Amino acid sequence: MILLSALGHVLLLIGAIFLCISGLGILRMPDVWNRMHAGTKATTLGSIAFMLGLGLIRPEWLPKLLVIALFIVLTNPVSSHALARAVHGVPEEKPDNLQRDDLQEADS
Amino acid sequence: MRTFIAFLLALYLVFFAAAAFESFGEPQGLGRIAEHYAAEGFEEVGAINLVTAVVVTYRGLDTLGEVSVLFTAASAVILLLSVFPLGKPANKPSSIVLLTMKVLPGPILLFGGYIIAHGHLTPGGGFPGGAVVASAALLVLLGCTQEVGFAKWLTFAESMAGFSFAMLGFWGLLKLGQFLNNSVLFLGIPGQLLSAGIIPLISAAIGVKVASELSGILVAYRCGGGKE
Amino acid sequence: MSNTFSLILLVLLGAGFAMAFIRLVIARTAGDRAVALDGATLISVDLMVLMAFLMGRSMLLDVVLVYALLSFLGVLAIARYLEGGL
Amino acid sequence: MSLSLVLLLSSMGLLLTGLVGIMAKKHLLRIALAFTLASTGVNILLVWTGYLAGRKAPIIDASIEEIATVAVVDPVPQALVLTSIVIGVAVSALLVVVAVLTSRELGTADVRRMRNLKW
Repeated sequence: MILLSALGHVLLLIGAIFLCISGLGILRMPDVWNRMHAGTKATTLGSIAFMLGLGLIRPEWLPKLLVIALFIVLTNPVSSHALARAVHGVPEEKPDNLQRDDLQEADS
Repeated sequence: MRTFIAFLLALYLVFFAAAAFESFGEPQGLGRIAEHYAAEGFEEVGAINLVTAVVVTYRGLDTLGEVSVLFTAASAVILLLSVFPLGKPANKPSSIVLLTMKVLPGPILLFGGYIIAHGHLTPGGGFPGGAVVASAALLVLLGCTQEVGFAKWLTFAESMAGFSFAMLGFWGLLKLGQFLNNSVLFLGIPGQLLSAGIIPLISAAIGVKVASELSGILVAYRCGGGKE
Repeated sequence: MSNTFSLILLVLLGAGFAMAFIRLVIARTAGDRAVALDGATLISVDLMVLMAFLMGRSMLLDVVLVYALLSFLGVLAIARYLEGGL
Repeated sequence: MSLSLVLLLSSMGLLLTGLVGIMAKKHLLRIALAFTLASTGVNILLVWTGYLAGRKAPIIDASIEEIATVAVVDPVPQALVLTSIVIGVAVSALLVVVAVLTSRELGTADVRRMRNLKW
């Protein structure tokens, strides 16, 4: 029991650090694609770790927290994907050092 | 300049309002009516959630009026959009988004039903649950490129929900001589799902009504009002 | 959960949310703003879960789920609008 | 700085922003947006009138140990706000429809250029 609670605390700390870093990435990354990278992957991992950690500390909350985590896992990549396709059509969002553009070739 | 004058004017209005509110002074406790609700509502109504108890039973007549205000606004939107349709062609979303729009509305509907059914136990009830159900409709409409199938059922569901709300009120009037009396059904043990008299039924009626009106607005935005 | 630990968590999440929100304010294009909004709402979902935990009321998790659902739909609607799908 | 003051200040700020937007902006959709901001401020103000420091949400479950009259905040403003939010959504939907149709009819969404509204 103590062990599970300690593991929960560690997971909580990991999740919070990941969320903080993703906020930093959203603020500091150079262009919109990098910011999307920071704002999606790090927040998804951080949210899962956060929910799992809280669920280990308080086991009777685990089902609802797992539902929230499942919802985030299902929806967060989809919204980020739709945003990426939307931003792809905007010319001024194109990064300067673009090497190849697979979506452009697939569309044309 | 224009913004500055508007800012001064708005500042005057807001300070006036703030002064009026400050003159009430810091409240020391609940008011007389709220104290009655907090003290007696648990036994009188049998609902844990006092907000739902106030919305559905104590102020149930007001809620009936507010639902009709909502109905008026929604029908104005639908009327305007069916006379002047927005009518814009939409492109197809990508396949990942399309798959999400097939998979996710089911769980969202389930969650909306959960919120509506637990209106007397958790923060929720007819209004938020109806909004969640309407968000499932929004998810379907974001992906569709032509007319949707559920649009022709919305009017029927909306009128049936309004009718049953009024009928539940008249049931109390006939049986106990009081419109929307909660004790026409058994009150049960507070805290269980099947308790609190007719609150779950009225929550369901409000939920269906709000959901069908909000999705009616969304369908009208998307497809131009429908064919009346 | 001790007091200090919850304070650390609150500060970390609050700093993340504040940084994402600054990007939301200073962004130049609409897509940029939508990306920042996506990140900020996800961080605030975790902040709300932490608040519910500190208050000790599990019913507040329903509110969190509704908030997550509405923020997802909002970002998806913005994306579809920018794509020309609305 | 208490939570009550935070609620009051944020509601006043939203109300101020909304009123300035309604009066000073020229684009119809921005006016509609400012209207929703102002209505959010009013909703928070209504919640603030029922707020009592240190009390909990008015749901009587196991986490409330004392008698309910000294443990919960006022439920009546929250019930008002619950209905007012949904009605605000419908009203702003109506506002947006009127704005879009007006701008299409007159060819502009700028309030200053709408000459033939004066009759």
